[in-house]
Amino acid sequence: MHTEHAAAIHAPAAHETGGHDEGQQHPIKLYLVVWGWLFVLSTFSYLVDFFGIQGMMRWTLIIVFMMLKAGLIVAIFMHMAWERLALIYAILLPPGAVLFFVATMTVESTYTVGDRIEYFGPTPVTEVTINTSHH
Amino acid sequence: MVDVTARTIETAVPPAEVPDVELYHPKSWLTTWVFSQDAKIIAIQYSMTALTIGLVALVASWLIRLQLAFPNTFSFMDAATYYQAVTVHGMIMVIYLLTAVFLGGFGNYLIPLMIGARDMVFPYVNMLSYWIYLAAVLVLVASFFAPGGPTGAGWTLYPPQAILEGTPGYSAGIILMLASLILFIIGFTMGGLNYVVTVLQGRTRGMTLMRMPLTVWGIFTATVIALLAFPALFVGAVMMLLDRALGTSFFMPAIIQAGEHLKYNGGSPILFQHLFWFFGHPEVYIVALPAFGMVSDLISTHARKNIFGYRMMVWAIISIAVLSFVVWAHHMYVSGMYPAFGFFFATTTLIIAVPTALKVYNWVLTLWRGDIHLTVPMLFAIAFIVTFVNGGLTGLFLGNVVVDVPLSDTMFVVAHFHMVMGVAPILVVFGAIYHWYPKITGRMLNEVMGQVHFWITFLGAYAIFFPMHYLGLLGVPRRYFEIGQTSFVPPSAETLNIFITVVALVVGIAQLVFVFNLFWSLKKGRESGPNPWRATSLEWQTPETPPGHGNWGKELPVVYRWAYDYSVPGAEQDFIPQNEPPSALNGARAAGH
Amino acid sequence: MTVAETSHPTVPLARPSGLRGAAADWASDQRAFKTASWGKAMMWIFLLSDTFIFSCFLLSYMTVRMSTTVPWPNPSEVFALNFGGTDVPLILIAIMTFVLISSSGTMAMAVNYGYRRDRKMTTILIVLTAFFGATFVGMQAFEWTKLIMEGVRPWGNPWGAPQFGSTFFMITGFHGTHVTIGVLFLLNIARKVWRGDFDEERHGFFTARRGSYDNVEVMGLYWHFVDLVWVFIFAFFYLW
Amino acid sequence: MAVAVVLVLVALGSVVFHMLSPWWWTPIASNWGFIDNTILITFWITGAVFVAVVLFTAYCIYTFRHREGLRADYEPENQKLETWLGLGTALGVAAMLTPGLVVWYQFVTVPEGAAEIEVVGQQWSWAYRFPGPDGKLGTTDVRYIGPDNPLGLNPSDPNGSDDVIVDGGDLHLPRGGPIKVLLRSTDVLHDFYVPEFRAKMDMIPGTVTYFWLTPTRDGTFDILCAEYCGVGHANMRGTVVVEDAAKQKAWLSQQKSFAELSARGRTAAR
Ligand code: HEA
Ligand code: HEA
Ligand code: CUA
Ligand SMILES: [Cu+2]
Repeated sequence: MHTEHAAAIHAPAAHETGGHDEGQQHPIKLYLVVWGWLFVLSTFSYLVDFFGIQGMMRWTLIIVFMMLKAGLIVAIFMHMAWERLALIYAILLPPGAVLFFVATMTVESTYTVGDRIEYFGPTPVTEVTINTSHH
Repeated sequence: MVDVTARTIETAVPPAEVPDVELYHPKSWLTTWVFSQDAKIIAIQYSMTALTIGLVALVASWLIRLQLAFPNTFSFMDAATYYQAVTVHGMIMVIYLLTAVFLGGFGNYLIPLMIGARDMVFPYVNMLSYWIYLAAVLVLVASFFAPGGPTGAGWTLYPPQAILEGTPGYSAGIILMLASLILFIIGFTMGGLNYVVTVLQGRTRGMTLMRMPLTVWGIFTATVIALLAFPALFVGAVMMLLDRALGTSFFMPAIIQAGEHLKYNGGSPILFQHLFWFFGHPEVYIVALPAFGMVSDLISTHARKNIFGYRMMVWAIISIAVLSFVVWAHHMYVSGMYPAFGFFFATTTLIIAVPTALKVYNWVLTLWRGDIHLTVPMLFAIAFIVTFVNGGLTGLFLGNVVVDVPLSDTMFVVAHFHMVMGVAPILVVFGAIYHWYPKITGRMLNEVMGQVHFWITFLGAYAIFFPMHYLGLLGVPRRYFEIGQTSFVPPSAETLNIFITVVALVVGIAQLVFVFNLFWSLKKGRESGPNPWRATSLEWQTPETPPGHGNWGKELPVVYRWAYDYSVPGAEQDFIPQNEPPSALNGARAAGH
Repeated sequence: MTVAETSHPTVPLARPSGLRGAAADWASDQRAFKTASWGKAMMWIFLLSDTFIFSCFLLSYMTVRMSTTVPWPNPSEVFALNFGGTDVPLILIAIMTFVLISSSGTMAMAVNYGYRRDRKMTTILIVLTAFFGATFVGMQAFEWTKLIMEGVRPWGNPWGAPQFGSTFFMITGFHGTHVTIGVLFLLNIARKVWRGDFDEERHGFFTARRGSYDNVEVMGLYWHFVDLVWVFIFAFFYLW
Repeated sequence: MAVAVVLVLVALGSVVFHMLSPWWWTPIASNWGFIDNTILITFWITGAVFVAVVLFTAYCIYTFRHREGLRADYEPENQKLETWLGLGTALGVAAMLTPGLVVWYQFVTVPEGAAEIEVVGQQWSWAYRFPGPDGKLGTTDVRYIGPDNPLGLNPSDPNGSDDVIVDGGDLHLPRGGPIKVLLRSTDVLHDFYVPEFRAKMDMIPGTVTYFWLTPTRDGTFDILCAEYCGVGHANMRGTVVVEDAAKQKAWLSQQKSFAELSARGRTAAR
């Protein structure tokens, strides 16, 4: 749907380098609404902590609010929603590599901490004084 | 069969122009030649700087070889110096020479010319890119003179060792090294954004992505992965700098050294390895993809035949680039990471071999039924195929996780990556310089000197690194100052080491012929005219040679065909430039249908 | 097989939409991103690269946090402020979040007014954005000072894993640097808008390229990105 | 012309070098003959590909070298050919990968009942630890390391007091049974590497890594460090002796346990 919109609002670039002065024109109200939503969502994330919600619930809520906020900023404030798919894909697909990296490191660090607990004991050594003279 | 030439423009529409006022106009000698914003000048600055610092790395490789062949012989050589030489050698070769020369050098020169642009999209940023790169090189050179010398941590800079006593240059050297890398990345990003945006947004009329020469494809794709891979190194470098300078414990667990408990606690050394190789593996393709691209153009031009399977070549480049982000842990099979990763990463690693293999086949099939002119660039291109296949195939040993277990960290790995990176792309750099030198200077490089340079470099490099695999098979580890007495290395291996060293010195000296040729031909070389190789791509169609200010004179070229219309049946000549309008070709099949 | 398309520089072309549009754009000549100027394309790609930087910082933080056996300080308590005897958890961070979001709102509106060629409103809104940005940095400075006074150092802290302080200073420091740079550029752009550079298509100081209100949007992209990063930092560092 | 000849020579010379090379792998002394077999498979496949590609290149260069009046063919692509080549390559790759993954599965799966030993690396020497009569290794921490506790055993862990510590001597391993080698470092990365065993693995400070093997041949072998660890990296050597179980047991019984060592340390301190 938004692509037709895009076609309507974008007269093609008047000039190769100058871009298009007709550019992004949307009613100011749209920005105010998004602004409001960002406030609301931030408040929600804050309340998650305020009420001390823990466990899976906490994670789900945090991530959901985070993604919603990120989505609003990228789609509306950064005008991604009105860009053509060519640009959208070029920007949104590569971070997949990062997500894969994150998944890898999640497994890796779980493995590390498991090893540490198994071989070094679960609790850190506190009674041994650490020599701080070096450094 | 798809008729690739059919994609033509029917009516010549006025080309998209950058008005003259928007071009960069140098005002003085200084802004013309030194602080230039012209991509061509920046390219030359990048290349000269890279080749110069490359010579330093070459000398370092002599030091390495001398020690390995004649241990306990040279008074200037001790373990610390050796490791400093190895580190400086590896780091310069990969980052400051190859990455810089391919992207900053060839990228700057060829991208605008090949896609029919007047310059990079943001010339000022492009200029900054070079100066920051130069600063990075200077900081690196400064580390040679820092107290304690340059870092001897190995080019992989693995902590904790890299920042602890016991490693040469652990105090100042490593800090300067990391600072230099951070600078390099910032500088590269400025240039890289230019290369990418110029290719995506700055092409001339009729130049679709699928008509671009493979050189542009290679450099463009390499730049894209560099922009996404360097961040990991950047972050790793910043964190290591903090560990070193502020005593944070990102990569540092509790450590006791020489009986003393250090203040570090709880960090994860293997995190650095992941960050490094998340960058490091794409990095090896950053220096391979431009070589792939350029060698395609050299082969096609000098075999007077279209590159075979152009679309396959493009998709292979793209899939290699994408896959390069999911194979990094093949450098960590024996690092002690989570063992089951081995299955996944071995599979992805070997899958990369398929698109790469297709590229190799297509190069060879381009020769098939060609009209092969054995010019110096062509010789280098052929040598590239041989050495790259050899090195790539040894990569399959290492990629196959369990085979890597005995071979990892041995001279086998050293042999692998020299063949595939230290020889093959370097041969392309040479071939490309012989090929494009006439466009840059208006004169040909001397052919006899070129032949001498070629034969010594190709056969010599092969003789250095092919036998080296067998040292690794024996079990000789890499980064060994001296192997000394062992039960498993026969004395004959010493002879082999001496042989390798002697050849390495000869090959090194032979590079002087090349350097001499570069300067000699500047004045004495045969005049080349605008298109000595009778090539199709746009850079050979410039109104002036060397290309003048704004590259194209009054009007931008309009492109009507792909870059590989060699020996088109029915055409008068055996090549049709990309900007030749269809109507001008009497009866040539290439006219749009 | 897609046939090469040509986009005329002045006559609008009806381009297909959706996936076919994407394929057609990539297969066309001259520009792959049909609606993006050079500056905008460059900024987007830079932001993509920067995304990788921030992601690597965050995933490094995740890794050290998950691999250590030493307990992690509770950010909710660490970043609490005491109001009249009660500790309000994370309150300062919440306020900072609101400030930064507000700056994003004003920025988005500045872009809009820019394209309407309303110089006065645009300037005001950009300056307001810069003001919010500076406020954010100021609050961050306050937060840093407070933590340092409580004994948090890059190499250790009174409550647990030393990586807490390390990642905190590193990540917020890197983000704060982005904000600071952004504020400086905002002021520069505000000046240009005010002076009417973009109406006259005056040439930039460094570059030969003509200025246009597109520059405000490009600046906006950067600024929103900084806000975007904060959304992730807020979730992963402060709320985890 | 000369190029074509040289390419043929390069291909054949490489094969001849391979056949005649005196620098072949060291005779194996563990169960990891599977690894050698995988390497051999890989050699065969890649060797064939290498020779084929280079000879074909040489052939093309010779046959299609430029002569007066020669004109190249015009052939943009041939999808059928490319598909077949792609499939053939995929097949070759699969032929190497499959055995590789199978053996890797064996490599990471320690058999039930494998004896555990620990190797500790530090700049630039090796130390070893065997579980005492209780068969269990005690927990450790770098921060316990001191003059009388060189490996940092947890003094309050009962599993550790009978652990046998070999600091500075040779490592003796019994022939015939599977052994899980736990690897630990107290300072930087190292890598426990015995060429005859084929297996190797890095040691990472702050965590414990492992590999397993069954020594199959009596003998005395070099231990090398295979991960760069500073200036002394090349000097970080050790010796491992593989012998039959009884002999190894006798050797083990002469070594000091942790309890004995720390008792001695305490008396010495007084
Ligand atoms: C230009 C640089 C470059 C390139 C292109 C490659 C290409 C490859 N590399 Fe290499 N590599 C390096 C540079 C490069 N490498 C460097 C610098 C290191 C060491 C870093 C360090 O530790 O210091 C390294 C190390 C390295 C390792 C780690 C070894 C170790 O430390 O233990 C591994 C392991 O998987 C590996 C694998 C591969 C593979 C599978 C390819 C593949 O992409 C190769 C694909 C190509 C072919 C396979 C040849 C063509 C194919 C055919 C002709 C058909 C084949 C047909 C059949 C198989 C039937 N490389
Ligand atoms: C592109 C990369 C590249 C190149 C070209 C080279 C070239 C050479 N390398 Fe390099 N080497 C590395 C990358 C490279 N190396 C890396 C990454 C390491 C790992 C470092 C580490 O472990 O940390 C390494 C390590 C390494 C070792 C292992 C040290 C050890 O582990 O103990 C050895 C030993 O023989 C060696 C030898 C050589 C030799 C003899 C040459 C050459 O002399 C070969 C012959 C010469 C040429 C083919 C010409 C090269 C041309 C130029 C360099 C351009 C110069 C400029 C002009 C001519 C103007 N190198
Ligand atoms: Cu220990 Cu190398
Ligand atoms: Cu790799």
